[in-house]
Amino acid sequence: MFFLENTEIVENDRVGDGLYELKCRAPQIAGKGEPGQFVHVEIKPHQAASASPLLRRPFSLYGADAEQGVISILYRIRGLGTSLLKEAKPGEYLSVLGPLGRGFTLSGAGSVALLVGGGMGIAPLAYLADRLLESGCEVDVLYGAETACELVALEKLEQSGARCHVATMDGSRGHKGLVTDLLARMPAEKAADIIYSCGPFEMMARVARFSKERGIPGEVSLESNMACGVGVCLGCAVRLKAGDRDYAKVCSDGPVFSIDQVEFEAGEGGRK
Amino acid sequence: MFFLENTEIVENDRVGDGLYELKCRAPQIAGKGEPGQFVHVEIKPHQAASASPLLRRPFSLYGADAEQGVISILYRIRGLGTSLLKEAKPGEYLSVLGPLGRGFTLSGAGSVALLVGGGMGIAPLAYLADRLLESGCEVDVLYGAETACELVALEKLEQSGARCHVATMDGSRGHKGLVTDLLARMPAEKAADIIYSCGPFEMMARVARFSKERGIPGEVSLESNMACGVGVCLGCAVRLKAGDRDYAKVCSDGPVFSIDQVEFEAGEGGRK
Amino acid sequence: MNLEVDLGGIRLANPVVMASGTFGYGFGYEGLLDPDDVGAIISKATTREPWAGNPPPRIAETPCGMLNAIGLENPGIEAFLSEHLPRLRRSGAVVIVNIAGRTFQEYVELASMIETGKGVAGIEINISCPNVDMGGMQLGTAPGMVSEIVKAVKDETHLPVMPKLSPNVTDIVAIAKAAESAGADAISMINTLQGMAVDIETKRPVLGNIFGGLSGPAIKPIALRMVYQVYRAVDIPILGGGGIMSAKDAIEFLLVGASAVSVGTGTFVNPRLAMEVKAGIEDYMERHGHTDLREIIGAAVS
Amino acid sequence: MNLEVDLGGIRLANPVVMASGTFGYGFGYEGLLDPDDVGAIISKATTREPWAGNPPPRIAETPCGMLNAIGLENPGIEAFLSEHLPRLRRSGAVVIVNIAGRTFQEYVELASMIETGKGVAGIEINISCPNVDMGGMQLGTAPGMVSEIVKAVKDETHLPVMPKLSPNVTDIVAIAKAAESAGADAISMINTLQGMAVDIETKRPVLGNIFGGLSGPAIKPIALRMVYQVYRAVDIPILGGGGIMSAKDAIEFLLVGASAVSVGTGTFVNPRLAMEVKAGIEDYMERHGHTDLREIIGAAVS
Ligand SMILES: Cc1cc2nc3c(=O)[nH]c(=O)nc-3n(C[C@H](O)[C@H](O)[C@H](O)COP(=O)(O)OP(=O)(O)OC[C@H]3O[C@@H](n4cnc5c(N)ncnc54)[C@H](O)[C@@H]3O)c2cc1C
Ligand SMILES: Cc1cc2nc3c(=O)[nH]c(=O)nc-3n(C[C@H](O)[C@H](O)[C@H](O)COP(=O)(O)OP(=O)(O)OC[C@H]3O[C@@H](n4cnc5c(N)ncnc54)[C@H](O)[C@@H]3O)c2cc1C
Ligand SMILES: Cc1cc2nc3c(=O)[nH]c(=O)nc-3n(C[C@H](O)[C@H](O)[C@H](O)COP(=O)(O)O)c2cc1C
Ligand SMILES: Cc1cc2nc3c(=O)[nH]c(=O)nc-3n(C[C@H](O)[C@H](O)[C@H](O)COP(=O)(O)O)c2cc1C
Ligand code: FES
Ligand code: FES
Repeated sequence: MFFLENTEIVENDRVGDGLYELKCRAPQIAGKGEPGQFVHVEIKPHQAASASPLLRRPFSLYGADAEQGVISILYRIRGLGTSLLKEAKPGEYLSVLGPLGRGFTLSGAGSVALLVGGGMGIAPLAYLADRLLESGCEVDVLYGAETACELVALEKLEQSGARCHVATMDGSRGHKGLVTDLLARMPAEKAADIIYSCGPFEMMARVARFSKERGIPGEVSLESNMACGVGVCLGCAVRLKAGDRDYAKVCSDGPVFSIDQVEFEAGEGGRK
Repeated sequence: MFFLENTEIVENDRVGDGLYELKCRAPQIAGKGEPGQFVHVEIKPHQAASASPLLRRPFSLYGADAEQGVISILYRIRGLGTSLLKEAKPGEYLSVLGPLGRGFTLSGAGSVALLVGGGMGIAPLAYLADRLLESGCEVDVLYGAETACELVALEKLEQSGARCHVATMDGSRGHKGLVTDLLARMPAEKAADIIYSCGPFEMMARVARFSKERGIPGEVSLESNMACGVGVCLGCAVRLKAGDRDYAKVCSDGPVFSIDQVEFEAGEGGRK
Repeated sequence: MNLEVDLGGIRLANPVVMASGTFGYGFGYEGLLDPDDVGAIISKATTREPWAGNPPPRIAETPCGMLNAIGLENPGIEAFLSEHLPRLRRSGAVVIVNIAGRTFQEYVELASMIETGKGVAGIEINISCPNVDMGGMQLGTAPGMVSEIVKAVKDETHLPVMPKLSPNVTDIVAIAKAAESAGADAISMINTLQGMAVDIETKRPVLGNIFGGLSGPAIKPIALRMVYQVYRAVDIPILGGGGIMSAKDAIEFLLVGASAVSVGTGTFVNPRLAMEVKAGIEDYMERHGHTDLREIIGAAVS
Repeated sequence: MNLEVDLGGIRLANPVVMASGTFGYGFGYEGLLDPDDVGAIISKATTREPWAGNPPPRIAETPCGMLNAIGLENPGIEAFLSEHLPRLRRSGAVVIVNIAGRTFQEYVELASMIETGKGVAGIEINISCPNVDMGGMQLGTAPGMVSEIVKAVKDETHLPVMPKLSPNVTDIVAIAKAAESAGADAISMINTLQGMAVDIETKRPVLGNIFGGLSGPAIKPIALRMVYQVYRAVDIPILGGGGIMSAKDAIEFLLVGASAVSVGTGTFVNPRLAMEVKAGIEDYMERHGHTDLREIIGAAVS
């Protein structure tokens, strides 16, 4: 069940270098959207009939406040769509389709969840952390970025009560190096009951290895170019395992998949 | 001689229903632009790399202040390009090519000029009136519109010292009916030394008839779809007379043509 | 206002049809667009056996267009008839089945299986699948081949048959005429134009399949031209589309001779597009004083 | 950094070429783009006798593209050689002359007249003019016809000869191969795709000529695909273009096998585009550690 809402922009602020957070009034989506689900956003400068950019752009829910009827996304400027999106002003309207896809399976109260995110991968995890904490889980977040000022979700995560462990490639904050280096520092026994991860392919591959070694189940969120976002066009296909005959649809079978459904070892190309 | 200037928008205000006036800092164009010449404006929302709208849009100079280095255009919302142009904010930049084309021939000091304009056709005429008055001509303007609130250049014209005679289709101001009805009211002898006209085809056709009957020379400004605006693509061709083998280029042979160069009697299609 | 049209024996309550491959099996947009509100639904191309489709990436955006290289991923005709068709029928939708084959024989088998299945209004023959070879030549690009396939399918079914033409040809009119002579009841056009995209950073084609089919507003001028040309040359009705994003676009197709219009890529952008197109056509007809859709079909063709 | 390329015997200091019909005779953008800064200038199509061109409107904008139906308006070869060519030569530009004919004989005459004219670097044969008929079939769409024209022109001149291919064909590779076998020194591609636009208020085609040629970003995916296919099939160099609006677009064409790139519609939007494309190619090569343009030509073709 999803909705097409013409949403009013409440906020669209620069939160870091090339990073923006957008909030808009989408009561139906806010009431339904689960962590790991995404919204498909139409980007039309000034709502004009321009067909460029043509397709909607998918963004993970970074937050959904059912009471306020407001959802948020966290996005990085990549190309035409995001460059134009950042210019949209509060008071303007955006057509948003969502919530779409299969989100994370929330683990039960009392369990310990380990969230590993890099770059924009933190967006769905930050929302997930919120919900896990609300429902009484303990949450460790391993959060990686190029440099300290890209750790734009850190404050939100810390405020919500998650234990944050930071890595930056330039060492400007936390561990200097890969966020997955931090995995080795996790207690050998019962590092967590469940792992959730979203971010660059190589990062998730390492998380998957860790999950297997430690025997901790987990979930990852994948990306893929999308057209429809709702499962009709078959454009977002990924082969989960190198040997698979069939493809999975990131938009409707995912974007969240069980970590052992996905084969990372063959490399990103290997699964094609 | 023309320029490509990246101009800062100084003003972009609604001046009537679907009517806007844009001023931008284009010192080189402002220093050179003559009445009847036009500028070719690139419309890129937020300067993004969107190819829609693709082509530049031509607009007559409505004013050019060489001292301030500012030019202005008066435009009506038509389609995609003008809808997006109206959203451009002061401080943003527009790429403007100009001044282009052949403008009006300014008549000498002491002569009496009759300007007949309808709709957006008033834009080049208002600038022309300014320059004629500066150089010591007397100026009568016959100014037509659908309704009073579309007479957006009237104040500017009156302030500059032109004698304005107004016609509106709904009679909300001045004569009720066509602006060309006012031609009949012009003194039978020496109504003017020269006539200048810009506006709908039918209006110019009547002005041309008047010019012929009275033996007063004149000039008209034509429109045509344009690509390059500088004479290289041959896209803006018009056949001036029904019998002509060759076409004239509105962008570089015009947009201003001598009134007797153009055959209006065969109708707009007749010249094709 | 009469929006009904007869598309070669397929009766449509309104002229707006969901293009094959862009509306799945009719339920992807549940809640936003009801299968029985549109003129007809053309199902995703169905083949004799299940097909896995092409390696990803399958989608790339281009200026005012998109490339797709789905590669006809589908569960095969048996699954379609047993799982998807019954559900679609229950919705009350008019269903046109799009079929694709690698061989003559496959088309024939598909047609006969659909004939016996119940509740299908017509067959759209996908003779324009960009990634399938037949006898060394690309399918659907030679009049003789199109004619043979249409004949074979017609022999096998009583349902209206509508070949879907590829625009990747020198002479679309020759192909349309061949289809008409072979007994086609209507013509569907256009399918996608073959194109590609390149990633300059990786120095590789963007699509896993290298080539893909271009759809969306970018191709509209080409589609309009082809419909115009074919309308002048054949007497059977045309289902026209390619880049329709608004009622205005759809009306352009009607004016150059399409009896009905197909909406594809536009639905991805605006899931409610088909209904807005229908409403916009009504507005236009009212504004121009028309009471029957037939008054505007082909009105711009001289 | 070496940006020089050899386009079938035409030496270009850099790979950016002004496409025929979009830069007039080289001086329309005086002050903004100097004729001798670009790799070469291809003059507007020239015919044996002066042509008046098509009735207006000749231009229509479409999504991310434009249609033109200029109809080869030009002053004829004699005026070109006596008036425009000398001026262009004085500027120091590399000049390629685009010729178009209605008959075989016209091509032959044009070629021989240019051979004797001085200062021309090569001939581009416009075999893809959308509005000219020859023997009932559209020119440039049949390999045999292309082959004959190329041969006839080659026989008449010592200058490098480069046919400009029409994309409105089923099999661009067959045409390119025919041109190569006939002795073409290089291949230019693509010309415009035939399209049309409709005004729903007047219910008439927008263009006076009804049909026009589609250019601009909309056609880039099709152009890239065709260059890729032809690069794999022929050994002569390719001048590639269609929708180039930036250095990135140009690099895409180089990667799929173009030795040089042509900028057309893009100049109307950004008169300085050619220079920006040149600079952007240099930046890209530096960033990717290339010192010679040849290192990237065809790099994305497998
Ligand atoms: C399920 C999902 C969730 C996502 N969540 C986020 C998020 O929370 N924050 C964020 O910044 N980004 C997220 N992305 C990536 C985001 O969709 C792209 O960055 C965005 O589409 C780029 O658009 P553009 O026009 O700026 O870039 P361009 O490169 O100009 O886009 C061109 C085309 O490629 C597609 N595209 C480009 N990059 C990607 C990509 N990585 N994934 C999918 N399609 C892509 C675009 O949708 C578009 O069709 C997510 C992607 C998916 C699939
Ligand atoms: C020399 C000249 C001077 C002009 N001066 C003015 C002026 O001062 N004020 C003003 O409001 N308008 C003026 N126009 C008309 C103005 O150019 C068009 O209204 C504008 O291009 C419409 O763009 P759009 O994207 O909003 O409309 P769309 O209809 O979306 O435009 C689509 C395409 O058609 C072209 N087009 C549409 N209408 C016209 C037209 N009337 N003339 C030329 N091309 C057109 C556009 O340039 C574009 O390529 C002038 C036109 C010319 C040729
Ligand atoms: C993702 C996608 C999948 C498609 N699948 C099919 C298909 O299975 N069979 C078919 O005949 N056409 C298929 N098409 C072509 C469309 O039905 C339509 O003819 C084409 O996209 C042009 O119309 P549009 O611009 O409105 O999308 C597909 C198009 C897209 C974009
Ligand atoms: C206005 C215009 C006029 C053209 N005239 C010619 C011509 O005379 N001869 C020719 O071979 N191509 C002509 N072309 C085609 C261009 O040279 C070019 O091949 C085509 O436009 C595709 O490139 P583009 O998208 O960069 O414009 C013309 C194109 C345009 C837009
Ligand atoms: S994006 Fe269309 S099926 Fe996933
Ligand atoms: S607009 Fe190009 S010649 Fe006039």
